[in-house]
Amino acid sequence: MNKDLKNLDEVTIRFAGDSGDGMQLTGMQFTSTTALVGNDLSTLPDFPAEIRAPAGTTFGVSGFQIHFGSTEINTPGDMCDVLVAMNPAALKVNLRSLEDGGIIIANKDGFNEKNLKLAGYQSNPLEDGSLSKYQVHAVAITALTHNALADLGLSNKVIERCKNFFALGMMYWMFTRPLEPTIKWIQEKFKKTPELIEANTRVLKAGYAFGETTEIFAVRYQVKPAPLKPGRYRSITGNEALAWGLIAASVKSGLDLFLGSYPITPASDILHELSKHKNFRVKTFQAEDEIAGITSAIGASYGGAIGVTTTSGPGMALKTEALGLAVMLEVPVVVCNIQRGGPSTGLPTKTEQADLLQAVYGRNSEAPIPVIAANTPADCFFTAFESVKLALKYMTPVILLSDGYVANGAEPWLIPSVNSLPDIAPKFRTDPEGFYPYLRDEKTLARPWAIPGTPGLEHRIGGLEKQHITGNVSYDPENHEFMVKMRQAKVDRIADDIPLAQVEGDQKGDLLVVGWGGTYGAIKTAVDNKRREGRSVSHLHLKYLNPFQKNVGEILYNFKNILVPELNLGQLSKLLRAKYLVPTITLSKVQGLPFKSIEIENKIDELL
Amino acid sequence: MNKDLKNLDEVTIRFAGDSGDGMQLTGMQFTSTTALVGNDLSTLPDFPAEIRAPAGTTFGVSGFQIHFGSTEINTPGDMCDVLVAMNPAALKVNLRSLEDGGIIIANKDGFNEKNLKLAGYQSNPLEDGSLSKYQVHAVAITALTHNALADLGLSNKVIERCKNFFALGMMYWMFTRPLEPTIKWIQEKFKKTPELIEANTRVLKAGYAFGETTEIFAVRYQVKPAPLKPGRYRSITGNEALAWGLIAASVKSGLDLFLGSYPITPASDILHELSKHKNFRVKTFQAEDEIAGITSAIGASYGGAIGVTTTSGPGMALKTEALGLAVMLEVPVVVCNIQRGGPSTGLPTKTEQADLLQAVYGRNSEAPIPVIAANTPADCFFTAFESVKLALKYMTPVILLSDGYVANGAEPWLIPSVNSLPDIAPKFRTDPEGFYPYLRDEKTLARPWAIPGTPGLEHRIGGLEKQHITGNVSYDPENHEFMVKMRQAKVDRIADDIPLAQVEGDQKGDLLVVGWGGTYGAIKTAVDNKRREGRSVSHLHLKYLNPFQKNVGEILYNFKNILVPELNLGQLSKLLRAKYLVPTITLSKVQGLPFKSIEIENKIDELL
Amino acid sequence: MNLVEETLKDAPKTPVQKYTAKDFQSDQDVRWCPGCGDYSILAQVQRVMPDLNIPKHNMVFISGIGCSSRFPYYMDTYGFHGIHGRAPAIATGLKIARPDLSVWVATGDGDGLSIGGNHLIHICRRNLNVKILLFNNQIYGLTKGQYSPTSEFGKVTKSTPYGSVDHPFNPLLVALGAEASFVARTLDRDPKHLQFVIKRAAEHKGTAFIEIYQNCNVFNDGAFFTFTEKDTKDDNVVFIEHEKPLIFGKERDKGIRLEGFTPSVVSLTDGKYSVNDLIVHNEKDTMLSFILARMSSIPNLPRPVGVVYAVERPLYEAEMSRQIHQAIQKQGEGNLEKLLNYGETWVIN
Amino acid sequence: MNLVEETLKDAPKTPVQKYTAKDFQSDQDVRWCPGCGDYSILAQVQRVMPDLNIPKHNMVFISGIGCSSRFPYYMDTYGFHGIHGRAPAIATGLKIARPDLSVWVATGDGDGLSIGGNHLIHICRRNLNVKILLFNNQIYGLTKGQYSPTSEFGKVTKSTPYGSVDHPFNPLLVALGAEASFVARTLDRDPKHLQFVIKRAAEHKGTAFIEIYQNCNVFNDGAFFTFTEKDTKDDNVVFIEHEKPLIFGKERDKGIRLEGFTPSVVSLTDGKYSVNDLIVHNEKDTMLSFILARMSSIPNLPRPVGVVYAVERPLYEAEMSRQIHQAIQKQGEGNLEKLLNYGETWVIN
Ligand SMILES: Cc1ncc(C[n+]2csc(CCOP(=O)(O)OP(=O)(O)O)c2C)c(N)n1
Ligand SMILES: Cc1ncc(C[n+]2csc(CCOP(=O)(O)OP(=O)(O)O)c2C)c(N)n1
Ligand code: SF4
Ligand code: SF4
Ligand SMILES: [Mg+2]
Ligand SMILES: [Mg+2]
Repeated sequence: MNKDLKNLDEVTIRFAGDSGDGMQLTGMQFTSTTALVGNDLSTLPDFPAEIRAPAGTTFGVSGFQIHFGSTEINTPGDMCDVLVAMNPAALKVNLRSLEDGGIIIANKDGFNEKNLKLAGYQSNPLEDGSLSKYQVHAVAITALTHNALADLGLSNKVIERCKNFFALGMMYWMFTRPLEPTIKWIQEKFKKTPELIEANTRVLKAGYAFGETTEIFAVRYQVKPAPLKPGRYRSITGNEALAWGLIAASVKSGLDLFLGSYPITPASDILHELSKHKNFRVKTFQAEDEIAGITSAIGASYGGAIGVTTTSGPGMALKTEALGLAVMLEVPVVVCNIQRGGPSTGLPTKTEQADLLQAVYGRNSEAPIPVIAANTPADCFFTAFESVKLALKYMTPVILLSDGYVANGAEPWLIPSVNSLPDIAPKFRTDPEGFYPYLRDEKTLARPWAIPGTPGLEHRIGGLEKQHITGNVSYDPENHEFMVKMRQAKVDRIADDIPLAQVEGDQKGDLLVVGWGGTYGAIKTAVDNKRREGRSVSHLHLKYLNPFQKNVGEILYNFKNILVPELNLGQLSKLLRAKYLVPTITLSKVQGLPFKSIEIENKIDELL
Repeated sequence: MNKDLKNLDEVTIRFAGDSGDGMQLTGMQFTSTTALVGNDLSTLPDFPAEIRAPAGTTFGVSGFQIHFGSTEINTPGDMCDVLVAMNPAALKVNLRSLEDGGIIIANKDGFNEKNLKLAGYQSNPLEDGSLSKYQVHAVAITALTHNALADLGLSNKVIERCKNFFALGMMYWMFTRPLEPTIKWIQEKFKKTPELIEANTRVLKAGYAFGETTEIFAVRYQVKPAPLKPGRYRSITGNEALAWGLIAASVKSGLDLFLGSYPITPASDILHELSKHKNFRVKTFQAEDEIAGITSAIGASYGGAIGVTTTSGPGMALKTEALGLAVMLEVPVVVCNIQRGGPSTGLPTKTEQADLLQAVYGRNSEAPIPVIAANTPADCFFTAFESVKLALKYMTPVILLSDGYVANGAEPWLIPSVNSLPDIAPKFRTDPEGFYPYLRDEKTLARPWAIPGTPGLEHRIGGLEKQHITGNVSYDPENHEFMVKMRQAKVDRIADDIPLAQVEGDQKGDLLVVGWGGTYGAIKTAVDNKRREGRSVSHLHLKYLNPFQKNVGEILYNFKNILVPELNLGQLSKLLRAKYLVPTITLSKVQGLPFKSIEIENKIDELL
Repeated sequence: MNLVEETLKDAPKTPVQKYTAKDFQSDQDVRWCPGCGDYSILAQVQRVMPDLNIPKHNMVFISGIGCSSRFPYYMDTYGFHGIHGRAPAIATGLKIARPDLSVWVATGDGDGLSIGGNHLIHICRRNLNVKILLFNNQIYGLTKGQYSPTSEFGKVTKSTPYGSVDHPFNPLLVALGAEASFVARTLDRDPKHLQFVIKRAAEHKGTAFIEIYQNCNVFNDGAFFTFTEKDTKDDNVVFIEHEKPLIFGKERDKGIRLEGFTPSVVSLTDGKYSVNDLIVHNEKDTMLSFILARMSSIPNLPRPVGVVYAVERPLYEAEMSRQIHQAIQKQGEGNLEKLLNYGETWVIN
Repeated sequence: MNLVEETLKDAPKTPVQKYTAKDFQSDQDVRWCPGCGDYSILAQVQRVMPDLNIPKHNMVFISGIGCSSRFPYYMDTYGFHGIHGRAPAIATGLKIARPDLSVWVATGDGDGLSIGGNHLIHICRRNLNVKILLFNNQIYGLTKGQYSPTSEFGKVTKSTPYGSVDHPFNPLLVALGAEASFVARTLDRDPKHLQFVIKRAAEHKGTAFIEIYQNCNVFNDGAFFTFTEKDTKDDNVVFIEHEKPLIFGKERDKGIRLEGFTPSVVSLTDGKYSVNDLIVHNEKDTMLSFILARMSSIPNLPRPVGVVYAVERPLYEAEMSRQIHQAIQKQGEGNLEKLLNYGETWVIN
């Protein structure tokens, strides 16, 4: 059959089904193949909060969204063009993120009475006309899978488990992607069970053939490769990138990496990832709680390792006291907070950006800590690397802010060459001559790192206020004030060291959209779109939240209005207002979800 | 002998000696007597950090300062007029707080070689002329005490312990105070050891007689009673007042008071005080740590008690996670943070005001909590009472900020009549009809308090985000945003309920000095002085830090300049700037010490 | 009388009507993985509750965080889903404030023994009348499969791809080391025994610590099957009962005998030993409780299941109430006017 | 070789010259109250250190907060005054990162058993090679006199004017419940014994937990005088030694005998019992260690002092290093280039 081949610039697809339906895997296969054909892309998995919710219920729906295109792609997409729904619950939960006129590919067999009821449908939406504003393709995926495998003598359970590959096959056909990468993957994955290689490959091909031969799909789409920078790419999630950034800093600095951590969603994957890399001498310590997580990291840093701790929400709260200790001790520890919905236990699997003020201010007394944030999944690599670099150079704890969206999202990443990574050159103090534990480097104000084991440098440090230079306990009033200001000055001084902030777009204008962290893609997309429409709007994305880069104030004063979209009630806004006394307009969203760029565009329209 | 009698408006005296010299007791006796003769006054004890430092060393010096007068007294005094120094270390440590021309009364016998060396004196300052700018009276206090008791057959150790009463007797003479109150106190205190009654009384009288008869003091001073509001007064420290304020709220509300606390300086005395009052049904639980302190208080509140926890510095940091839980649960708990010098363990016995931003912002995610601060020792009573009131009315945790200076300081307090205290009328929900755990009161937005034990109201709450009204766990995006805003709105709404902020001085002008908490007295004194000089300066003291009172912005806009003196690096400033976009000038002091009013006056001079 | 007493004065102190298990089912959908051992524990607790003669409005279930800690949502009593590890501290506050309530804690091996270990040992030592159900599945379930402080040495999990190097806690020993007054072990898959132990705990006056072996079929399936499944259970579990000898085996043909302090398995059929040679369980014997608890760490011994230890000692909250009562008796009910005017005061006219 | 190894490669692994106690005195003024038991503990530690054959640059003392936790300031080694209760966790991180160091923890009954109880039991179970000196003065010294988790029931303190209602911990039992591999008790006022026990702990491979009875002469004076003062000590302390019978008494005329599991005092002179009837101490006997630890809770028994328990089991940090070593052997030293390019990649031209 000859079908229409339409060219598209970009498409967003969402695979959705029961937790057990393999939607994450399906999505990831589609992603790999899409990357291989050269599209730019961005993905977002969407897990249910429950481990294994009963099959068929709405709260057990697992989704995976991929946005890909022949142009630059910065977000996983606001709305999808295609929704693959393996059962009624998946349809119900995801319908609201489908564009009007979008395509629904539904597994007709999943829409039985039981599942309809579980999803809360009174009648079958595939039949009752309620989906008339979409292009609905009801395919008997289960039955077709059974057909394809009829002669293999497999159990029903095994057959059922293959049906996601049928859906994947159809999508490969629809978007003209090759099957080979996935077939290769299947061969690798199931190399110990040849019958599964056969089964999954057959089903994948069956799905593809189904698109090719049946009448129901009239059109086929093509998405040309994107003009990406040449080089070797890989797909990487935020948490992986973060873990690898830490490893890279360890390799570059010659210091061992020590992770003291207590599992917590969505940070646990960093612990999991790092615990795999023992041949990098990475030591991962699953502590009894978050306090032991950070204090063990402090102990390790004190001993000459890169001490790191990773956490989220309630776990970050528990580290408050120890952060103060790290400030007083001036030891290099990196604290990675993968933010999630709160307050309290909140929405453990959802994203949020509401720990910024806590990071900057949330300790007893004056306890300044540098804070830097990751903008995108791949950017976590750089951010982790940079955090270690700053921590070592300034002998200070550093807070790295990521979030659930960045952590679990994935994007293609132009693999950096190891040589291109900046050097990190820590030095331990060894000379006893003139050694004082709090005698500072003139430029960085960092104190010397004198690790146990060094002859002649025996000294004592602790959480009590210490005398300038000697580090001895001191209750002297003037010394205290001096040291409080010194610690602040040391952190402030980082502003001299980091690159200036860069505006994307014009340097002056009517509106500046200022963001930080994981909203990068949505803001960039929105601003780019509006600029294409000729609006006077620019984008400033702040990676450094404490201290701010030196030219931030200057930039802000160059714009008539300042819009700050945040996944909180306006925290960056508060910091900017307090520091620069500029009026800001907050666009706030606190739904456990990332911004859609359209939401930002709408706000821009409103303001311009 | 007939001596000059000079009238004074106000005097500041400091008693200083070794930790074992009984200086606190001496100071407190002088305070009681001074209160009884009708002066207004303010006091400040100054403990060493060590429990018992070796005798004679500078870090073991214990001091007690009292400022009293015939006019309104708001601080313990910037500089002293009289310094009683029992040994060289006491002189050394305290000399810098003595006015030029001030009086030194030194125990000559304490200035022996050993003590001089311990204090780091090369020669005896009483003899080497180095004190020439002061009026030095070197009195052989030890010897005179021995003389007075020669015939009683007491041990040397006991005799030595009486010498502080000699000094007290001299001061009573010098400032024309009666001996009777102290004699009565001695009789009560030592009723089981008549020989000590005799000894201490004799020595006290001997000191008085010494002033009367010897030649060395030429002048005697009189400080007339202050025009205080009529009524019954007592002296009260901040921590006592805080404890009693909580008890008063318990009595008024009919709810039992539960304190879950872990000892920490300078908050422990609240635990000590409350544990005495079992006949008020106060239950004090010394928890295993600060986390158990607050979570037990939350448990008690959940059960229908007034749950309170008290802490400082590192302890406050540890409560961060549980505060978030309290926000989510919307249970009334009062968290009293008696701030001390930090960061980390910092300066445990010193004062600071640097936990404000932590109180307002220091939690993961959006977790708004009302914050109120105590201005003076006696004001702790009202502040504690008010905290409970707000917590119960709005079903919310409340953070009460006090500090080491306010906590340990004392002032005369016009004892309120119990009837004059505002009513607190909590109600437990009992009607199962239409009950939902998160169905809110329209006015306060408070949810119902449905305590276990109530038939038909069985329900479940927790730290996960909850559905509006039902309180069931909800991951719904819109609901989450709604609830985040609801929790914020509830706290914001308190602004409608609390009295408007009052400016002391003119409502408009060149300079407004804005303070909060324990700087009240110093700022008031400074502003009053400057106003007396005709300067256009007013004083706004903020008791409510979150939310701000409704008219704060309006007030700020009425002044050309805003000066914010704080014992931190400018925390209230940051809040005011972020909220009202007004430029502020920070006067910062971070020395573990309260402001002197002169420091504020100097700054005012600089600005006007 | 305070406002709480006032408000609740007419509330029934015993159930008005006879409850059934169903009365203890809340309206919330139970959301554990299908097949999870937690379901059985929930069912047994709901079945036992009617026998306790406590009105459900006087019952409170408190938990931390974890799959197991979702427990309170499913009980139609008062329920409090706390924060990770802190349930014993929350329970302590509640129980001190409200000794009239029946307070239960549901916790996991991570919640109770990792982050919450300190609160657990402190509540045990203080002996508040609180019942603690520790769901031990030797894994972190809710966070999707990291090892826990009860996971065996060498365990491969998400966070220990090379095997854990942690020596695990023996939960019974931890509780005994903290001098808990009631210590027991039971099995998710033995409904009768589970019910029995829960009832015993409820009757106990003091902190009752129950370790429940619980299968996490998703992340640690079969961890306890040796002890819970039909074909292996009889030979690998010894059910201990007060004043009864320690006999086990499919044919009840084996027993536990002490040599010095060392327990060993003996056959009752080879003529060497008889029932009289076996350990006779005594719940009140502190030292025996340690021996029984230690048995889990010794290879080739059956796992003791049942009430290991049960003695009475003063209740924390009762002692505190006693002090208050005595203070009131001695000094009279607190009088605020008097308090404010206590000690030195003076009058300005 | 990492940068630490590189930097320290020439540092002596054994002392270059023979140390004396004085070499371990730092330049800081010791600021405990005159008469405090902490002075003796400090002196004995300083006296023992030269015998350990460890260069002082390889020694680290870590503490929490409390009078006792000031200890590190006074040792001329590396010292780390941490935060309240967390010393074992800090030590764990340091020891994992740097197994080459000799790591010591100084803690108090409040620091180690109240706020820090959880870290304490976790380090014991994990068995890191860290030495823990717990200064038990049964009071909070630094905060000026509140009761602690080891204070006796009924104790009147600042926070318990009516007497405490807390049942105290038995520190040895807590450590044993957590399966510490070395558990001992000694006395501030018995310098020789204190030195002996510290040396034994230093030699032990694994977490060594030492409870030291310490007099706080300001807030809890004489708490242990029965066990430390000349006239009462002999009759109230039994010094236990490996493979020796438990004999005590001024005339060494009394001993401890077991009846079942119950220890009791017997006379060696009334003809009823002889040395052969007494418990013979065995440091490796787990059950005996519980019996000895429990003795402090039984009235009329002498207090056992000495090494209660000492067995070897795998070291946490050694196991972790082994895994790393094996991984490197198997997979080669980590190669960053390879890692970044691992798995699926694609090239855009
Ligand atoms: C302070 C904090 N740290 C970590 C977490 C993440 N977390 C939730 S449950 C859990 C462990 C659960 O294990 P367990 O108590 O054994 O319960 P299970 O799920 O196995 O029943 C962890 C680490 C959290 N919610 N809060
Ligand atoms: C987080 C925190 N909570 C409380 C304190 C206050 N504090 C300091 S030491 C101490 C207890 C000390 O008792 P212990 O460990 O027995 O030491 P000791 O002084 O008796 O030697 C407390 C509660 C603190 N510094 N930090
Ligand atoms: S993850 Fe395990 S413990 Fe949790 S609900 Fe599922 S089966 Fe049960
Ligand atoms: S308070 Fe007690 S423990 Fe602390 S230094 Fe003084 S005597 Fe020693
Ligand atoms: Mg578990
Ligand atoms: Mg102590």
